[in-house]
Amino acid sequence: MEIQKETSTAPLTEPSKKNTTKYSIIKWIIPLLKSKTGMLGISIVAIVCFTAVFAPLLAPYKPEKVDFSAISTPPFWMDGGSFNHILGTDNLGRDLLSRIIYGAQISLLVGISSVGVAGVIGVIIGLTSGYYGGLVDTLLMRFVDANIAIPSILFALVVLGFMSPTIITLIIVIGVSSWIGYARVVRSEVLSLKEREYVKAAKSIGVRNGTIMRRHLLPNVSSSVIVIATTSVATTIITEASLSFLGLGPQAVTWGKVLSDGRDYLSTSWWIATFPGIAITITVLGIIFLGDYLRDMLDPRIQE
Amino acid sequence: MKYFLNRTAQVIPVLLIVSFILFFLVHISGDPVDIMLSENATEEDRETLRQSLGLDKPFIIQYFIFLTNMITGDFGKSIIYGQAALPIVLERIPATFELMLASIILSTAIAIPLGVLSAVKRNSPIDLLISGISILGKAMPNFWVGLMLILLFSVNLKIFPVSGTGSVFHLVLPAITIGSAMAAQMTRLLRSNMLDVLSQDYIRTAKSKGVKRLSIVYIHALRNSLLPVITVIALQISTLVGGALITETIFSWPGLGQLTIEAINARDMAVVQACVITIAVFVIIVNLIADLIYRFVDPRIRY
Amino acid sequence: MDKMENLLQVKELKTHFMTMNGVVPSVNGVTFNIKKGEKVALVGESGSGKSVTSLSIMGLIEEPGKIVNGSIIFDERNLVDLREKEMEKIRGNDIAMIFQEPLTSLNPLFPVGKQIRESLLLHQKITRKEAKQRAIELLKKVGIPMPEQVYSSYPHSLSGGMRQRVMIAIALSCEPKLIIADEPTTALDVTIQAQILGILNELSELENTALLIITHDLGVVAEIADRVMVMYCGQIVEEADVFSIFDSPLHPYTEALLKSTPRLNGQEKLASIEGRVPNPLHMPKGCTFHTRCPYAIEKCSSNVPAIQEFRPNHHVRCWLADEEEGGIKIG
Amino acid sequence: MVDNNEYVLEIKGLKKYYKVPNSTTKAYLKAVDGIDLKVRTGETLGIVGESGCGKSTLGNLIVKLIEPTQGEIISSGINLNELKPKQLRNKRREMQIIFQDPYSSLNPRMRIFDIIAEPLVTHKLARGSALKERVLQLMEVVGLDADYLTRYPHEFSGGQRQRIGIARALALNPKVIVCDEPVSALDVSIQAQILNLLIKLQKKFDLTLIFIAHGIQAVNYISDRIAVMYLGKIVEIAGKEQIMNHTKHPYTELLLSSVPISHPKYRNEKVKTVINRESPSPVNLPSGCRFHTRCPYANEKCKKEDPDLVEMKDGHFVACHYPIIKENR
Repeated sequence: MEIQKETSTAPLTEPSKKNTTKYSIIKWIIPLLKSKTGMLGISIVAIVCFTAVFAPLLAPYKPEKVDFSAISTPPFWMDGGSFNHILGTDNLGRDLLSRIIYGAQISLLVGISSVGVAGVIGVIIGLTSGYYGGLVDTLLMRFVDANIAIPSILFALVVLGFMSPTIITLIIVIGVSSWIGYARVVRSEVLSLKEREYVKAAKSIGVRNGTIMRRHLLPNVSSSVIVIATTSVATTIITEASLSFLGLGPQAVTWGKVLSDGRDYLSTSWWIATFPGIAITITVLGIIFLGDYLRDMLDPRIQE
Repeated sequence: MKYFLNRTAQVIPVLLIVSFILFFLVHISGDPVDIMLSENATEEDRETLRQSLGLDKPFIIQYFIFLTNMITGDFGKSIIYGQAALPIVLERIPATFELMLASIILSTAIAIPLGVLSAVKRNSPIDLLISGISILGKAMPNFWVGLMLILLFSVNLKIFPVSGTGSVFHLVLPAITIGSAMAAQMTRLLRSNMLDVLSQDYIRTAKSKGVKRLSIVYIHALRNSLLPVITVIALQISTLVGGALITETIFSWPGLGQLTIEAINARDMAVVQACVITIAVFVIIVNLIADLIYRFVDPRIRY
Repeated sequence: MDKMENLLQVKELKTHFMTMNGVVPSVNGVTFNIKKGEKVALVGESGSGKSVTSLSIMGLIEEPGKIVNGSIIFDERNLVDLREKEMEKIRGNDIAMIFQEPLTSLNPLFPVGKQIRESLLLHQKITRKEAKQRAIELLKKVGIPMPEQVYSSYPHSLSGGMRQRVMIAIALSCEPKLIIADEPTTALDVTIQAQILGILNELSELENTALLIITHDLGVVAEIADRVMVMYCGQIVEEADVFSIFDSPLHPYTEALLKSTPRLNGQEKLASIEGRVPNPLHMPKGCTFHTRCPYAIEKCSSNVPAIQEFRPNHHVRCWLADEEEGGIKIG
Repeated sequence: MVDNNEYVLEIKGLKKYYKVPNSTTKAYLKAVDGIDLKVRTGETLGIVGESGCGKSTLGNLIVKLIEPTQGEIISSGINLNELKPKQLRNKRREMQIIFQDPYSSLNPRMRIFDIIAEPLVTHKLARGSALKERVLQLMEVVGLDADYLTRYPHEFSGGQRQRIGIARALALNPKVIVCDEPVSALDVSIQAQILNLLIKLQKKFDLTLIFIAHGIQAVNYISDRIAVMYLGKIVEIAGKEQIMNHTKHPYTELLLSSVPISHPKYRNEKVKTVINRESPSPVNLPSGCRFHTRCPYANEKCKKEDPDLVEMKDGHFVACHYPIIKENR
């Protein structure tokens, strides 16, 4: 007998005569305008990206410029503060606003690149291990367990502790320590997708395995990958900041570095540690909102 | 019981991988002799030390030596403390354990009522508020939360001590620091699980029996929605330990985390290795326990 | 038949769902009665609104759905106006429900005994011990071997048929006046389906419980129902006793349903209903079936037919039945 | 004795066992447990059985979606087990499958054109305008509007999706199509549409259909011969008329008597063979005849010896120690 679920299989709309591609763009924009958090997320991310790209134009000072005449100037609204240094200066008289603006560059660069590294490794391994199973799969699962056993930040700390921390090593280390997350999700999705009848149909037609993975599996895991990638940019920004905070970050102006500079002056110059943290929080918030929005939009259950 | 043994047996390959990764990292990270000897040591001195450490042997042999030493608990001598590394590390466990336990209890106590409330009053102002706070909790970097708590409660209000250990008051700020992110995550998770469970068929059955709304939430739905939370807590332990690394440093909490950072900064290989392995074993044990609890609570898995 | 015998009177019931894309009129003006001890079948395809009708009676319509019009009189009380608290006392006690998927309809974390006992303890003044005794008796009644053992088993360890028996035991526990069974056999194998239908039929007769059985399967209807209501697009299009429906259906939809169901006793070509159920957001004007109806005339696409008694106790919603003498000629 | 033209497909001793996960002892789920079957060219063979009887596994084995644990499938004289991967890919053109769930059988990210064209592209049978023409022709054959060419699956109803799946299966001009519960997920009125379409196509293209379903009514409507499966084995196989009117196996009898009546007037006439036992699990098969736990006629012999599938009458095979001998039910 047929299995009925009345509410879920409500009859579908007659296919409209509209052009499908045009239709899908509208389908994307309207909910975006409707979703307040989605709009907020996109705006924040856009602003941060803009700031990072045009940092030299936006920042009032060079981030490293030391000004001994203005050591530990408070933000402008406090006594002794001035509009010369809107958010104040640190213990060496460096302009905090400029440092935060430049910090966005490294944070985003590290965030996005390491996610790229992790994503590519993770998706390839996840696809093959989920599709073929066997030895690759067994190995992957053990790696997943090992990955859970060592906190990724500990892994990064150990590696960076013994190597010179440059931006490149940072990107590679964070990327390598987080690929397993993608592999795990892609693997489990592939495990269920490969039982879908359209994959079986492709097999019964005689489509090659490589083509099945490329044509039938990859597009259908892409939405989850995009969602994880978005949220891991957020996690990575925090990880990078933590590493810099512990003094194991690259020799550059990053949010974590600026924040840790303020750690020792917490009782006297609270703003040094506070503002970079706010910058991180707002950026991460924006990315989380964007990720949530993408998840809702790309959720195949909603799409179907 | 059979399952337990099986599950414990699975731990061994994981530890092998962990130890291998660790060994590999140490191996590629540079010549330990450089760190151990002063710069003006002769080439001869270096060679003798290298031989005594077994560094002239092939990679894989070195790994097996490392492994056998590790199994016997011999990680070598600490540079900072000048004594065997493992006891130093083990000594630190209670402090970290205390901190973790406090933060888990704290975050659970916050997350369960908030998550339930949020799901039951879905889309109401309360739900929006709770969701907002929990997203914020997820977005704030752990260490920064710690600093801000110090700024607020220790520097300005002078309620809690800045750092150190000794009393319950010392525990409060670090526990909040580590627990806040976890509480945020748990609240979000519980809310979505709860919403999912509330739309299940068996909830409809309970309603059709005439069960009252409150009983449906607390008797029928809560238990079912807490199940996946157990798994997530277990998976989060790793992140929690990661958070402890930094938090302990900020609050000078004399636990494993602080020791690890200290050892990394001092390039104290023996202690670093011992710390990593200890943390790995700790996380694995917690996961094992969570797994057993899960099997005990869920009759679908319990045979 | 005396009107006083009516146990349930549904009048002009409209349950609409306010979705993102517009209002879906899942139930759009449904009127029917169920008498004490009567077995009534509500037949329709997916999307016809039959399940929403049953959930409306139970007061289990959730956001974004809402009963926008009509009354549901049960035991001289209008259920639509009742407060949640009063409704809770009726559910499970006076009206009980059985669902399609017995596995998902039972809480996986509780033993089945506890789930049967729960409604007993809620609605009757008995001790836990008595409730347990009663639950075991109920399990025995629905034909479960070793009821004491099953009492403390979890749903996942039972087979599909056993789980549905447990659901029936829960429904019967407080000796309700009406049991609503929503596709109770759809998820089961044929041989088990026959068993479940047998139990349902036997026990409702034994206890003189009225039964509203919701199904898409005319075979189930033929097996069990006294009276049949056929639903299409949120409305009842035909209502009559089971023999009239099978022997002389008046509505073209009922006729087509009967002809498109494969049977065992050799049959020529199956007639199929062309096209498909219209989109609930864009219901056709006039009769909702006219887009698929082979007999449709001009009037059907413009004017909505009313349901009327064409023969004694045989109601139909069709212009053709109205205009031509003897209704549609059935081949 | 075997004539290559007569049988398009021969199955010998086919078995498929699955290891039960998480079990510490070596338990196997015997989904298909020794099946011998010959499928005649151009016939429609119905396979009927309850859930868990292994009928879908059998379908998947026939089109080589899964590897058998044991046994052979011989298609037009070629043993599929002996084929190299490349040869198998070519052989797949002869055997296609239609699935139950019209929602998961189409890749949601592909347009209808690409879905139907995929088999043709894979085997490099057509390209460019010839490809488009062939796809349009297939769509017409299954009754789909040419306008739908560039639409995505989610824009279609269950019935239409099933038509797309049928068009895809027809694209390679197969000899055999396995239909795995093709109508069970559809509404009654749509079921009839698809059944009639399958009958039409079978005649038009001289197809051999293997129609797998749990509803014996639909199987009866479409098939020439019917095989009844129970717990991984065929218990009875014969022409449709034989199965319906001269039932030999007690399980077939139970299955037939469980079918809901077609008219309320049969209520009292119906012989009720209601057996309050449920099917055992395919992991723990009963000893002897696997139906003996539910069989009203079972005796000691049935508990010990597993009956073979033997021919009773021309073409009527039964696996039972005590087949029902009753003329005209």
